[in-house]
Amino acid sequence: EQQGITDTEILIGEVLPVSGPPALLGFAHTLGVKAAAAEINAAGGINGRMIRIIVEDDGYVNSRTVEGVRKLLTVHKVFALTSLSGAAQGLTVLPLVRDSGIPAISPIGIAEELHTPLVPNIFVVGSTYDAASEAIVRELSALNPGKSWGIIVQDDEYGSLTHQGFDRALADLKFDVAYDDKYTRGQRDFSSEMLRLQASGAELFMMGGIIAENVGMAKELERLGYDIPLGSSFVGRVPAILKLMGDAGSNLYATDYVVPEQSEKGIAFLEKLSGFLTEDEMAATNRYTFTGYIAARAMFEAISRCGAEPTWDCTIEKLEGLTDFETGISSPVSFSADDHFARLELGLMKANVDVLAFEPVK
Amino acid sequence: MRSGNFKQNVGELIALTDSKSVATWSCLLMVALIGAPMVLDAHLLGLVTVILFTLVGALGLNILMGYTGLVSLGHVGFLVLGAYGYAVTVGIHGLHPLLGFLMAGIVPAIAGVIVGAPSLRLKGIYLAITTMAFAFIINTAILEADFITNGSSGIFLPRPTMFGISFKSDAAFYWLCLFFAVAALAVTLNIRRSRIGRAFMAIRDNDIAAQSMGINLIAYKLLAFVMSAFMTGIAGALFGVYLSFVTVEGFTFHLTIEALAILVVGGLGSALGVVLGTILIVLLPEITGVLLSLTGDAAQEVMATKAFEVRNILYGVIIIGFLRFDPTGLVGIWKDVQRTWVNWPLKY
Amino acid sequence: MSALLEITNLSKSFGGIKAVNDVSMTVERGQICSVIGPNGAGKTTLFNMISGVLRPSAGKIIFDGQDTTNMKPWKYAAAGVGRTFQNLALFSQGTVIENILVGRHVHMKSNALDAAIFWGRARREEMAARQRAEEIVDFLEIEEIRDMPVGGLSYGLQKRVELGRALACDPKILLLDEIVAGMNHEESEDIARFVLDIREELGIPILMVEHDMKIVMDISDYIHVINFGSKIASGTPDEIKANPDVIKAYLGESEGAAK
Amino acid sequence: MNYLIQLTATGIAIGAIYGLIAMAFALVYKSTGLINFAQGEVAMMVAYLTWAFAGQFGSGLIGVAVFTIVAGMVLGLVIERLLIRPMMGEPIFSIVLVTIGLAVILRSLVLLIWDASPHPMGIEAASELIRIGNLNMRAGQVFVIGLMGALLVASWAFFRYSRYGIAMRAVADDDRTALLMGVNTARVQAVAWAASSTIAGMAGVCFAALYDISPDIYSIGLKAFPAAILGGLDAVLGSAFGGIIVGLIENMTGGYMSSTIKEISGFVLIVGVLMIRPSGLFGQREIERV
Amino acid sequence: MTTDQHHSVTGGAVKSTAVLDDSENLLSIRNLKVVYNSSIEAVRDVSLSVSAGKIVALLGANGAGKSTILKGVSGVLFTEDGEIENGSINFRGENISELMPDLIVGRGLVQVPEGRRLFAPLTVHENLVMGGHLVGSKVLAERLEFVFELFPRLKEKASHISGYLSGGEQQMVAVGRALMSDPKLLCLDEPSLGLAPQIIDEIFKVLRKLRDENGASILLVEQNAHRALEIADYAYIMENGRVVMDGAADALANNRDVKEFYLGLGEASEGKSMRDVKHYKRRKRWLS
Ligand SMILES: Nc1ncnc2c1ncn2[C@@H]1O[C@H](COP(=O)(O)OP(=O)(O)OP(=O)(O)O)[C@@H](O)[C@H]1O
Ligand SMILES: Nc1ncnc2c1ncn2[C@@H]1O[C@H](COP(=O)(O)OP(=O)(O)OP(=O)(O)O)[C@@H](O)[C@H]1O
Ligand SMILES: CC(C)C[C@H](N)C(=O)O
Ligand SMILES: [Mg+2]
Ligand SMILES: [Mg+2]
Repeated sequence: EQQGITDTEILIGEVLPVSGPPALLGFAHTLGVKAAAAEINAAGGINGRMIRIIVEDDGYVNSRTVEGVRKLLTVHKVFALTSLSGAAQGLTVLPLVRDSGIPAISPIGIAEELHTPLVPNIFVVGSTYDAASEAIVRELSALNPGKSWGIIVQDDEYGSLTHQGFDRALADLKFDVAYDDKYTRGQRDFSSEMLRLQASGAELFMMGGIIAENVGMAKELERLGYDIPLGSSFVGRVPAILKLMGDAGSNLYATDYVVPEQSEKGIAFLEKLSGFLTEDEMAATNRYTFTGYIAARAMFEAISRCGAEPTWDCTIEKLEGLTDFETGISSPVSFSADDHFARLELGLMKANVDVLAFEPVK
Repeated sequence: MRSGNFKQNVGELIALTDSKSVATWSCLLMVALIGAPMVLDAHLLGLVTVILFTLVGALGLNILMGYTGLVSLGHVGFLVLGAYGYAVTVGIHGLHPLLGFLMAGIVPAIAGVIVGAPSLRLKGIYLAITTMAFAFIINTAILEADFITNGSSGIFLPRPTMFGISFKSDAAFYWLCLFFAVAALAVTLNIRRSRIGRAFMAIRDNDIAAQSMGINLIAYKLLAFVMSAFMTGIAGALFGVYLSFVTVEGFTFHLTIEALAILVVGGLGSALGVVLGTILIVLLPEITGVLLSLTGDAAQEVMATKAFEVRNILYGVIIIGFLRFDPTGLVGIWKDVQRTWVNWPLKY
Repeated sequence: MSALLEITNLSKSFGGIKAVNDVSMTVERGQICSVIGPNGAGKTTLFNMISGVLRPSAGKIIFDGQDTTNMKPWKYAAAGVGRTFQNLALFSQGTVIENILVGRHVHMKSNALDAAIFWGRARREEMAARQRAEEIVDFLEIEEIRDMPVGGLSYGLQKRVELGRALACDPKILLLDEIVAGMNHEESEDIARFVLDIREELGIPILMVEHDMKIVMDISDYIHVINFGSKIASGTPDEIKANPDVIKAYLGESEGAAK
Repeated sequence: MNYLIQLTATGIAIGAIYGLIAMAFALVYKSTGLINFAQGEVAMMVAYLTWAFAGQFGSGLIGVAVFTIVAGMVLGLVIERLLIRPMMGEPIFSIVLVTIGLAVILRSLVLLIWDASPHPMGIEAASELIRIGNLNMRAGQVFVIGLMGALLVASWAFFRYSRYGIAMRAVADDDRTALLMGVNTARVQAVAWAASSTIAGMAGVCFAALYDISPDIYSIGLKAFPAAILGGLDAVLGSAFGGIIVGLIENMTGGYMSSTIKEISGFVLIVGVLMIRPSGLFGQREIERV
Repeated sequence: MTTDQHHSVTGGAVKSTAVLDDSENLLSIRNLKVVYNSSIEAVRDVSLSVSAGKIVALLGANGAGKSTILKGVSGVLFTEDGEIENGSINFRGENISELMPDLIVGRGLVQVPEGRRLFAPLTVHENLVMGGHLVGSKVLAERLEFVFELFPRLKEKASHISGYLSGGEQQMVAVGRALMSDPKLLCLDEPSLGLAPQIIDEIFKVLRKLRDENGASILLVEQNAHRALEIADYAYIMENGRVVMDGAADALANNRDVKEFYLGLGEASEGKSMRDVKHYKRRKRWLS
């Protein structure tokens, strides 16, 4: 008799930031999971059992993530986890989750340690930050051959991974790097940095910030009247960023493994969501809604494949058996017994400041 | 009130407590604490564990701020150094955890000397700001020195195994924290009733007079910093082990504020106050959670996603409420309650 | 043998003000010696230099055969200089007994480690110190307030605690800065008695600053008068009482020989 | 050369914002001996209120300005009346902790009423580009520098010429005795809080107008606090200069060395300065006398 | 248990406290009881009155409760966690025991607190200005002159940081500061504390002058009973929080006990040097 399952219900837990700096990312994620659950429940639930989601907020603070997971495991006694919060947080709870043996899937925090070496009960879906930044650098270099680069990254894991990706592309393409710096998390004023960038004469710029930082940089460049293509990772690829940048964002590129809102697939998906979410909730959706949806669907699929009496082991086994699982908003999801990381294909997209959304770049 | 006249000998005068009931109660409490893991569920046990290692850190800060009157806004710096002192020793180099805890104390202690140096010239808030600066600088330093610290990647910390005992299980780790907490408390109380503690107190209340009484301000202020940093460092190590993963991001300025809150809510300069304060501040999020769950479902709906904000507001309100109710802190309230029992349960 | 305290050409100036100007004086062993002078004459400053609170701008202090002029401030207590402060300088949050125990500091050796364990040396020392403190408490007749925080005590009582704290250092000399200020006649008499006892029973010589002429004239063996930082007279009480300069500069008609 | 001018100009601009908040810190400290740990949060709150106001009634500059001032004053008075005054005569630490509690509340209130995502402040005028010589500045940057200057002169005159200024310092030193002098300490404090919150509020609005509004802009308080200390917490003018200096230093290190040390450069500077001047550049050293 | 132990010297005294007529008295305190930390009884059932144009002295041993009474009158007890448990304080016919301190000062009742309590970081001049906080700037200037005449030394030091002044100088500032607002009732807590005899002469001259010329009324807490009884019209003696004796100053000055314990002139110690004071519990106590 597995915890988190009654005759009528399946309890799914998530821990993530619905408060604190990345709250709008975490909240958007919960919407995706909520929609996925609603969709399944509407269709009669998982073999007759309704899905109930319990969200533990960690405010993006590691110690609270630990508390949250403990609570989900021992107090709420959930059956599975569909988020382990951010990368740093995910690492923090790694041992706890591993030892518990509960099936967990992590779409937001994508750290290597979560899948290599393989952790029996943890699955990761999406793409790594280094892969993302490598991709964007390659793409932009391809679009602007022979141009020199500038890069600035955040002084945390996310930043160093972004830089790793950049370095891989550099090793291969051998463009020259005019500007390379690192800023402290939470910085708002980038006047001196951007001035240096301009002085360095870099012709392409990799912005290693998340949201506010990238906005700050773009606006500063606008003030300096220095208009060059800006690369950014998917982490902060949300409508808000475009709203904030205004015209400064007109030259902003990004790579992501979920389809941009301004594509048929994207539009169709949002259309579907609006069936399950309220007006306000729709307004709060962004790419993390997409990723959350993918993760949740994959998890639910595995559970349902276990039939009448799902168990943790069965669910894990079915997840490992998941191949080319289609959600329609990304490349197919596939896990295997010796690889719990479903790498989704990254696509290049460009900001459209008029509709405040990203659209694919041919 | 009970004046010393009834004492049989001087020994009793300097004893930690002079009431039978206190002794017995303390013992009972001890037993209860040791037995706790048998009865508490994982979540509660986790909370008590947090209380215990938080207590170690709070007592550390208390020595500096409560006893010696040197304000520190950078204590999270010592905490993070302690965590890394342990993590680097055990997590990276795989050395013996005991050595890890030693480093967790010594590294911050050394930093304590450096941070303490200004305290010979600076007073009050001006000193506080330099300690705050130190905390920020330490963060950057750790991030930059990635050849030692893994920089921003952080360090994994397995639960230690010492003298054949594995502290992997939550219960075992709880006992480890209990041990450190009790030790820290004992040390604090002993310091307070010894010449060292009195020297601290003298410096706090009137440093010029203290100097004329033969107290070497330089030496003792630094000593206060060192002891404080050492204890806090140990707490940091335990915190790190509890998180099982150490990054600078795990140690925000917020922790300093919490520590401050613990001391003041508890009652500045009183070990008992620190204990009470720690319990309250650590449990506060839980308490607010419970308070919320009492509200009707309607309210729950509204707060579905805003629950955390509401809880935080309650958090602030409760802290303020306490200070309004009794500005001398919980220990003040306690004293009122216990007026009839002088010196209960701890003299200082 | 030489004088216990020997001050030569001592001066101290703050910015422009010369608070103490080229003062020389000696205190013999076993003597009760007073320094009097108008407000702002520099008496407290003089005390502050003797007890190491302030560095002299010029001059020399020989105490008990040792040149203490530029000694580290916290070494004076060990050297045997005990003092009370004009504006109360107690450890206000500590209890009376704790304040007195602080006085024992220099006579204890236990280090942080001993203290932390509080066994063996530390414990023995504490007991000894406590013993001594209790004696002082009895001597000063402040048993009832032993365990009260000094902050709440009335002015006069706080003065007494300060005296006790100074005594606890077992000083070779005791500097009393306006110890009876704020006491009524009866209490002053008690203090006077204590002072005399301290000299007779404990054999500690005393250097005191006082504005209460009755006590000064009655119990001091020798008096120094300073005005505007400079010494203007010194001698036995009777000489001083009769000294017109002193009457003019300080005593005024009501206290002077006129009376 | 132009590079240096650019750095200086932007440095002063951000420094002016720090400076304003530093002034707010100093005002409260000077009149109550308190450090208001909620200073940044107050600034944020006023910014949000103003944002909401602008959203409702349009972002006419006059309207916004007036509202900001009113909001700041009211907020300050409310805080003083509800939280600070009842604590009068209590241990200083307790009161400081009350302000910390306030900080927590304000932060959460913002998240509760509005949301966690950043928004454009919606004051277009602020981001207008103004060309001065051969450097572009945002109108907001120029404005905040001017505002700073104006307030400097004003407060200088206040503490120089008004008896109220003296009363403030007296209350800060010993409110009990101030009472005995017939000073209505409560009112003095109320005025100080109102003024402080207003100034902080202005800073908050300017910051938000330049760098967008989001629930983490309270952290400028954390930046301005050291600035205040650098200038000398008991010197309102000094602390303002402290802000400018920190702003400049940050930009210089950021512009000539690296962004990594930029964030700590302010702190390093402060530690250095305090070693030489233990009460800040313009602060009054405390009296030690026995 | 008060009246029977209440010794009166001038037959009128007892009556005078018994039938206090508040209207004729500037200040009249009735059955005042003050408790600190809701535990320590500092003042118990004290009644005393100050009539206009008179100097009333309040004598008593350390810890008797003198300062506490003044704190109560000025309404600052709450700052020390002390409170008036019962009794009333009437100033010019109005009960002020509930008023905030600044209002009390506004009514013309000013006190010089024990231990000076200057604003250490402020200059002497600024301290004095604070004293005149409630008076118009023109009056302020006059008062300033007046005080500087009184204490020329303060004029020299006007621009000095008061915290660095000598003890006595600080006392002068404290007294001067209180005089700045030209009060109707001046309460002084041990003004002679730490002053050189000459200065004490000065200050008491000033007090006398204030009464005789400015018609000021003064409540004077003193340890220096000599000086106090010299200039006072009426005096109270406190012990353990109670008034144990009161009467016209001259009458008290000739009372045997007062002579011995407060003036040091009793037969026991007539003109004898402190050297010969015996050291044994010879305290006579009215209570106990
Ligand atoms: N730390 C200081 N800084 C500046 N001036 C000082 C300082 N200490 C004392 N003074 C000045 O030096 C002079 C002497 O002060 P001191 O306290 O020695 O006088 P005193 O003789 O003790 O007077 P009193 O009898 O009133 O206590 C005074 O004018 C005082 O203003
Ligand atoms: N803040 C306080 N808290 C607690 N007890 C106090 C406080 N202030 C005074 N007391 C107590 O009240 C009693 C009267 O004190 P008070 O200061 O009025 O005496 P006093 O007559 O002024 O003595 P002195 O002549 O020494 O100034 C004393 O026993 C004192 O211990
Ligand atoms: C910003 C966060 C919500 C997610 C981010 N990818 C992280 O790992 O921290
Ligand atoms: Mg003096
Ligand atoms: Mg008194």
